[in-house]
Amino acid sequence: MIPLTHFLVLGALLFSIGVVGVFMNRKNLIILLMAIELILLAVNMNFIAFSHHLGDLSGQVFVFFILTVAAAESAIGLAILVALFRNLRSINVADLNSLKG
Amino acid sequence: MPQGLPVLSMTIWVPIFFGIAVLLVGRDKNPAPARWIALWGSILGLLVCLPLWTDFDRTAAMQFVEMHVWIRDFSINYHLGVDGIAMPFILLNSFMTVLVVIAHWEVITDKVSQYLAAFLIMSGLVNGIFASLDAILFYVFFEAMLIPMFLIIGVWGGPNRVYAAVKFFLYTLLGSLLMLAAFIYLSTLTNGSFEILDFHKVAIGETAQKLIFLAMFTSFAVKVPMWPVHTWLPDAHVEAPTGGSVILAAITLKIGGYGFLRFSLPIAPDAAHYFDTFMITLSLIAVVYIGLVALVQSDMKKLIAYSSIAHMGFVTLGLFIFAPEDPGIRLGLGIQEGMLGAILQMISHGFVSAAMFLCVGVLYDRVHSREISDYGGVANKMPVFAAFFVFFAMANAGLPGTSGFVGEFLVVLGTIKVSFWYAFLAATTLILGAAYTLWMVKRVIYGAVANDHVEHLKDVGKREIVFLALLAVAVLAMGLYPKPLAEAINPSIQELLRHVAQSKL
Amino acid sequence: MDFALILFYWFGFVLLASSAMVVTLKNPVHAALFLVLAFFTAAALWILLYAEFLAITLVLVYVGAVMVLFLFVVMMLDVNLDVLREGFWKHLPLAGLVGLLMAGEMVALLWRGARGGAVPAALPAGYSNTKELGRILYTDYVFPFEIAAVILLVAIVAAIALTLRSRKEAKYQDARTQLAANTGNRLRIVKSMNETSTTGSDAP
Amino acid sequence: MNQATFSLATLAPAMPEIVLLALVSILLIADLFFKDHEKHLTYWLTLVSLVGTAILTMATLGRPTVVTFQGMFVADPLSQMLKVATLLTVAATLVLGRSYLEIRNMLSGEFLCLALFGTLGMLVMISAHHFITLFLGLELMALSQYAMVALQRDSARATEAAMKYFVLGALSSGLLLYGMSMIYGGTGSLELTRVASAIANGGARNTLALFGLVFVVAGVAFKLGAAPFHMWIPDVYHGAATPTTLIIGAAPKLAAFAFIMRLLASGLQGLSPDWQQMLVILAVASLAVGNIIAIAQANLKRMLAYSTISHMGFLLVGILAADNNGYSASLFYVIAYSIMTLGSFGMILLLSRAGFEAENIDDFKGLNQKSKWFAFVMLILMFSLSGLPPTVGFFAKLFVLQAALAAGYTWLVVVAVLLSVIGAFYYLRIVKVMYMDAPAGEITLEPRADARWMLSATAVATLALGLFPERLLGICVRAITASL
Amino acid sequence: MDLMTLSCVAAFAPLVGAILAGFLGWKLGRAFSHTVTIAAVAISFAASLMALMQVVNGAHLDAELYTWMAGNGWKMQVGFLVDRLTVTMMCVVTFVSLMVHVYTIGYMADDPGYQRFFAYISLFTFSMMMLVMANNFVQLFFGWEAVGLVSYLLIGFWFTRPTAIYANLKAFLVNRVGDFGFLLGIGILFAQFGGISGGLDYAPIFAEAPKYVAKMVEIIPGVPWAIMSVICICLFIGAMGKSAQFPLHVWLPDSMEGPTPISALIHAATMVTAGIFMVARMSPLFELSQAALSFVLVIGAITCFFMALIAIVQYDIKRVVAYSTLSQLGYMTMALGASAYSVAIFHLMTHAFFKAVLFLGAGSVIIALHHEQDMRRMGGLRKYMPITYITVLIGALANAGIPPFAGFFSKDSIIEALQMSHTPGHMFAYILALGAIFVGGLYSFRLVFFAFHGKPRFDTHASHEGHEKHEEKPRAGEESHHEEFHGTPHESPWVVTLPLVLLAIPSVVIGALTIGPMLYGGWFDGAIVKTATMEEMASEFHGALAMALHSIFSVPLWLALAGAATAWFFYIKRPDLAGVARKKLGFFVAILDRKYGFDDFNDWFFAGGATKVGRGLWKWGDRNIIDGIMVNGTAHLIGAFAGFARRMQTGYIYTYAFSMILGVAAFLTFFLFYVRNL
Repeated sequence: MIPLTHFLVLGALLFSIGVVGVFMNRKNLIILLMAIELILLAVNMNFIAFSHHLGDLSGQVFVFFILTVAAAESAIGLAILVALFRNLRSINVADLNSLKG
Repeated sequence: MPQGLPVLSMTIWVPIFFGIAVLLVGRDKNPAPARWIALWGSILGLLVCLPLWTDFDRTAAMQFVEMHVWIRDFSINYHLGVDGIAMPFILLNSFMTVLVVIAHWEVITDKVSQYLAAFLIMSGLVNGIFASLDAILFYVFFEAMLIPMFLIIGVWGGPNRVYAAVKFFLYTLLGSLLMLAAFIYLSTLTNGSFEILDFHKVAIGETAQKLIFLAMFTSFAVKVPMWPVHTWLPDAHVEAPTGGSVILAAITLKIGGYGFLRFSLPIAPDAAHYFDTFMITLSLIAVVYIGLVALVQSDMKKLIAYSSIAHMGFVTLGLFIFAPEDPGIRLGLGIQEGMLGAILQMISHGFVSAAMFLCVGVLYDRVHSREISDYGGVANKMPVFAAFFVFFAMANAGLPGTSGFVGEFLVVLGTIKVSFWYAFLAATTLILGAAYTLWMVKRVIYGAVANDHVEHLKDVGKREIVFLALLAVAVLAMGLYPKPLAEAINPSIQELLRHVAQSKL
Repeated sequence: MDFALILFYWFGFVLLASSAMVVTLKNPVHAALFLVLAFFTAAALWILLYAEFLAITLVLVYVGAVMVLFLFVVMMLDVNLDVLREGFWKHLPLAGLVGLLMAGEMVALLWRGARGGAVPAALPAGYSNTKELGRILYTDYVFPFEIAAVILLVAIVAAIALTLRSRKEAKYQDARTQLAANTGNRLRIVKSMNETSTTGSDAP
Repeated sequence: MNQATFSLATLAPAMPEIVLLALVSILLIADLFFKDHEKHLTYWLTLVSLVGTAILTMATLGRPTVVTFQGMFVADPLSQMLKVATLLTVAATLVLGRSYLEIRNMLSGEFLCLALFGTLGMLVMISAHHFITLFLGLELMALSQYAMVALQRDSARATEAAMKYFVLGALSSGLLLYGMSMIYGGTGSLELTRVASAIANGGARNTLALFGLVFVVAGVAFKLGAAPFHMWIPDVYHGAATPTTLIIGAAPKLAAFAFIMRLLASGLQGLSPDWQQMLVILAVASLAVGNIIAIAQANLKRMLAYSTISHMGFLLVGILAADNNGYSASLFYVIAYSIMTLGSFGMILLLSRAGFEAENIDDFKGLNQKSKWFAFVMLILMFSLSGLPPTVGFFAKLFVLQAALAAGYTWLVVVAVLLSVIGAFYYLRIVKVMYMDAPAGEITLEPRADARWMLSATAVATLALGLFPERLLGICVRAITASL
Repeated sequence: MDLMTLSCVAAFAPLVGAILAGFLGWKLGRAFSHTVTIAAVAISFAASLMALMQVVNGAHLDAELYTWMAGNGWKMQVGFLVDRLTVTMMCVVTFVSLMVHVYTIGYMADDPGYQRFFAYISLFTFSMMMLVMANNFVQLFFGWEAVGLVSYLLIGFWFTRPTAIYANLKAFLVNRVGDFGFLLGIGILFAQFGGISGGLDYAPIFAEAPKYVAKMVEIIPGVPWAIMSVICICLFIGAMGKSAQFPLHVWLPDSMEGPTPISALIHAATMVTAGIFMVARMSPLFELSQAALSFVLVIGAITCFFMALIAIVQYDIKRVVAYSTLSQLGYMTMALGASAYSVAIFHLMTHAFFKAVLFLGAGSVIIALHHEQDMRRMGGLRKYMPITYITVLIGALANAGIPPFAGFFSKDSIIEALQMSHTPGHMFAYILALGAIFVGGLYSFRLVFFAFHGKPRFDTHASHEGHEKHEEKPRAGEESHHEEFHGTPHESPWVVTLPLVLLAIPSVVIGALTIGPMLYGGWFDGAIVKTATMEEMASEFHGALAMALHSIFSVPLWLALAGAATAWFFYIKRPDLAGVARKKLGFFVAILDRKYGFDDFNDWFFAGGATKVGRGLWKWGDRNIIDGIMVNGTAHLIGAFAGFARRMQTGYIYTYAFSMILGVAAFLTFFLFYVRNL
């Protein structure tokens, strides 16, 4: 029987990796998007773990919706990425600095 | 007290109404209608004030009270009323507005309607300041007044006007916001009420009082202005158009003194006593230090501005001298001569400084320079003007028989009761005041004709004689027979003194 | 140390390792593939939690759809990969430090905070996670369900609006516009630039 | 497991959402069949659907609180008034932005549909009663907004802004979700009332709940744009086309306020001692960052963005009082703020023309010469933003500060006040350039009457509410007291 | 007419005249102006005389005209106190004023400022009346400052002359220094008695004062002073300003820039004696403080002697008279210090007449020589203008204190008073007084001989130099003068000589006539306190004639004669020696020429110092520290910080994300570990 804490810690680590991915990656927007997927995955991990240990399905329902939203999100995200690439001819994060100050 | 007519509301809203009217009818092409409407508006504004004088019964009570709920959920009321302290200022303000309108006539040619509207609206707002009995209402007027003044300085001002305007605005805002914080804090003590009179009653702890006092001090000291937060004034005065300077000197500075009387002293008496030495020191610095600074100014307006600061130093001095602690009552008693003197000084300074600024304006309109060195021997070409100028200069130097003397005299009388040396330093104004004022007179009015600007000067016209004469009469009348005014003010002062003598701890 | 625990540790390790690869790898294609691996292991872990339906959905929706989308985009945009690496290690220390801090704190908290969670009640016989989910999804959660639908709709609209472009160079023939044409369209007086100083950029 | 019944009774409370959704769908179809020269019909239809929904919602005003959809959805006075405000704000936004969009032919069906979808998302947020609905509403709003920003496809600036907005937004919803998951784990429920009761009767495992709280607050702070989660705001406001900026800047703040109310005030009220302290820090940081950095801006949109940050700081000052007093004050504040935002961005739209964005402060030079009235409008708005009487901005600040002080945050009030003095400076700058400088280039005003009227209306409202704030304030107080 | 009405008439008639002349004069012309003002002053004089009669018959007035201001517990009023002291002053003032009015018609004959001038001098008469008739300190102060104002205006009457406008500013400021002390004195009085006496009226305060003799105050902590001394010294500082006592005397010589009638009226006869009058009026207070009295005494002595010395080396005829005035004022002050108040007033009166004569005489000479004031360009005038000569001679004799002229009696009484006084330091004063007598004789006769005897030193050429000398006053009138210059001066018109004669007569007789009643006949009973000094002098006094005869055996007379002789020797017998003496005594003379360097010191220390300090405070205090550092400094600081802070907004997504995560991390650390320490 796997204690709840294990899953939570796993989730936490996954989350941290995702977060680090977001702000450590300074070049590739696509990988940025992937890092966000990781974060969501960590969240889902938590929800499922809790819902299992609470014996309450609502957590899993939430995960279901998160997955849906995440899909939509990545669709839009990629669409924006494409639009951006058409303008900048680059997906280099470091090139996105025309707006600053 | 007359029933029926909401006199105070009229004093506030009549000018504002006319201001808006002027704004609406005003055309830059043909400013004449705007001018006449403004003139009649201001005169009407003065007329509706008159009941305040005639029907005012000489007691300490708040009179002409109007009370309407404004914001129920925060128990903020539209609560108006005047006592002997506030009433003279409303008259003064309405009077000055008329003068300013007359004075602008041929002078301002750019955006006339906006100019006049700004003044009329400001006049209404200022009346509101003096008439408010609700702290938030007071604050609303107090702040709103900044907007027209900011524009007046910034739009119709001199070359460095923007700096001056912004400086004026931020200086004042900084102070007043702290005061707002103090109001809100007080309202938490009076469980929600913003009534000034409730503020007077509520008991406040020592630290709280000190903090409240300081918060309000920042606000009113800036307005007065007291050293060392006075530096906005010379800039503002120098840059502002004549009318702006007049209102600044004659009215807005008084708001500071009035604030001390209406808020600082009665709300935080213990703190007031605690800080009295501090206040007196600042006031005396203002008198001596600023007097010396005024001596060396080469710009007439700056000189008068500094002299205003020095004169207002007398006001704060008069307000904050307390007799040494008296075993009978918890705190030392304030000095009635001092307070009376302070108030009279404020009113008189209203007339005198306004007159001085108008005189400078008269010269400026002709030569377009405020530099003393650009003049000399004006008396040769403008004898009538010279007479007025010398007269007002003498009033500024506090010559007996002019209004300038009354306040200073009483303040000195009051101060000397407490300490000889305070009085000694204060009395130096006799010398300094005379020195800087008359030295300017010497350099501007007397002497041989200095240059051909002066050579071609035209003496004052009818319009100018009108407003200068009006002021001269006021100055003389107040100097020769101040009693009626004193009688109107005294009961309120007695009340205030009695109140301030009681600890609120 | 039962079998489930061992599995957990193994999958957990793989999950973390692969996700670490995702954020550190150079080539987005490889990253995407590692992400797929991460999802698979996650799905496996979810099955350990008796969430079969979600596990399957994860695999189907994510690996099947989303990741393919990713790869598709990666392929579509001909990105030159060599510039995408510079100064990666330069930033690692600080970033890594903060990351570790985060992770450390979170773990520490969870370790102490979430001890001895309620032991899940044993599931009744014939319990179907999918059935249960389906039931409440269409009853209790119908409102969110609708909203989710709208969100997907938005995604579609947005994606199309953003990416679909009617190519200017392609010449369609539009009868209506041809008929609507008038002299104004046929003859256009052009101001020569030298006598006008238009503020540029307002040309279509 | 109760069986869901779909009687009209259960649906009625959600009528605005349902109607709006229906209208959007219709619009979506209809737009396809409009000819190019009929495209303005889409615009009018959009307005109709917004205003119609608003009217419909007004009809429900004053109804008692109803929770429906098995606790997913709540219709209470607060939600009703916020919905009306939101719908009208969006409508106003479109009126103001119309010709700007037309000139840049952005007034496409997609844009309007997305705007409506976003609005729907706000409505959902406003009456969410469950973490899931909160989240979904949020995402619905956010996604449409990402798309709308990017919709100006050929503008590098816009797409860059969209990308930033998207990535950071996604990150923030990641944080939010993580927090929710922890709270779920701590309280064992996702429905706000149950969460609240769980915390209230100590059934919660507080460590987890608190742990979650941090992340939730972070997520919320991002949506508001409170420092240090504010950094998306300037870039997105600056990069997006001005009407889009307005759509992002005005109405969503109302929704975000509702979001906070639902999440912190009703859901996690039990943890208020903790989130109060967090909000204090957020508030001070926002006030400082917003007011100070705004001074250094030459671009009006950026400046307003920073001023937004500072205003969110004030909003938080009210909320962190954590009592009805503070909530109603903040509600007043956020409504006042949305009006002022409409006005100030509206002015930018008013002065913009084909190929010219009047987004630099210098573009306002000498406006007074060109148009006394609109210079005055801007003057009123600026002084209102800087919180000077007799404008609504003053009372908004007053009430908020009063609430905070009553809750014992004296020092915070003093800090806020001092920082707003700094703030006053950059608003003054606008007034200065309008009144005291000579015109730099030629100034053209938006020709459309309806936009002009709308703009004037915002100024008039700012002034009127400043003179007579009682009514609105009363509504706010009642809404809050009835709903919490 | 009852006394009140009379007083009102006497006081306000000149005011009316002034107003009419001032506001209508420029329209209705010269004749109107001088008629109306002279009429007014004449009325005033008549009223004064009638008042005198009534007072002699024992009438007495101390009444309020109206209440000027009231607080609770006190009120200040405008009112009249008419007793014998007052009426004496009223008569003197109005009489001299009347004379000067008449004289002016001739003197200012062709001055464009004619009307203005008459307005001013009537206004002055009014102010002076208010001063002397005051029954309370406020009104006293009012009159005090009002005369100062008019003197300011009149000294600067020819306001195109730099010297004139310098002099009037100086006069006003120096007077202000005096008023400064005066005001403080009044303040302390109010602080002490205001509560009890309910205001600042003389009577109650004089009644209260004796109770406070013993009261001490510590103005400087640790140094107890008798309150009365403090009050009296403060008040006397005021007197020092007005009556040009050392060291506040510096303004009087310069005030000669004003037209001569002014010098006669204001700076000799009336205004400068206001201080003397005031102290006499306050005698009940001064009697209570030995310290104050001896202070007064010493100041008076110094002024008397040292100012007399300066008179010797002056060439400007008016300045000679001016310094003699200073010296005479010194006598009066000494008399006050010797608590022989009535003697002081007596000398005040006699001096008013003979000094007026001297000034007007000098004036007449000046007109005759077309505004030539330098005695070196005069001489031998006596055959050209005999009347002037006679009158001036009388004035000189009186001034030198030769019996039986008026000056003799008053001056001799003063010497006597000094001898008998009990005020500490009276012997010091006595010695200086004797010295002054000699010097007095010297300069008086130097003037006479220099101007009227010897061979004429004026001619066309000289007068042209004279013209150049006054280059800086291009006034139409005088120009015309210089055109029509014929080389030989002639006697002045009757409007000039008449007043001379009318004033000369009292200069001769008034002393002998009035000394008896005035000093020893109890004339001033009730107005001025009786003092021991007076008692003793009374015992010595056996009538005017006896006094005159007795003087032959007393030192002062011989000293005076010696002075006269010296003058005769130097300026008639051996005129050449004068120059030699000047050279021999070069250093001494230099000091006198520089007037002991007071002007230089004042200009350098006070004027220069004040402006320097002011400029320093302005530049450093206001401009640099307050504005530069505090105000703009803060603004710039914030601006700079903003400029720096905006760079945090790098534009890079990862920075933004990083800040968000940092925020979360910070919250985690702070709240969960630190605050809640989970």
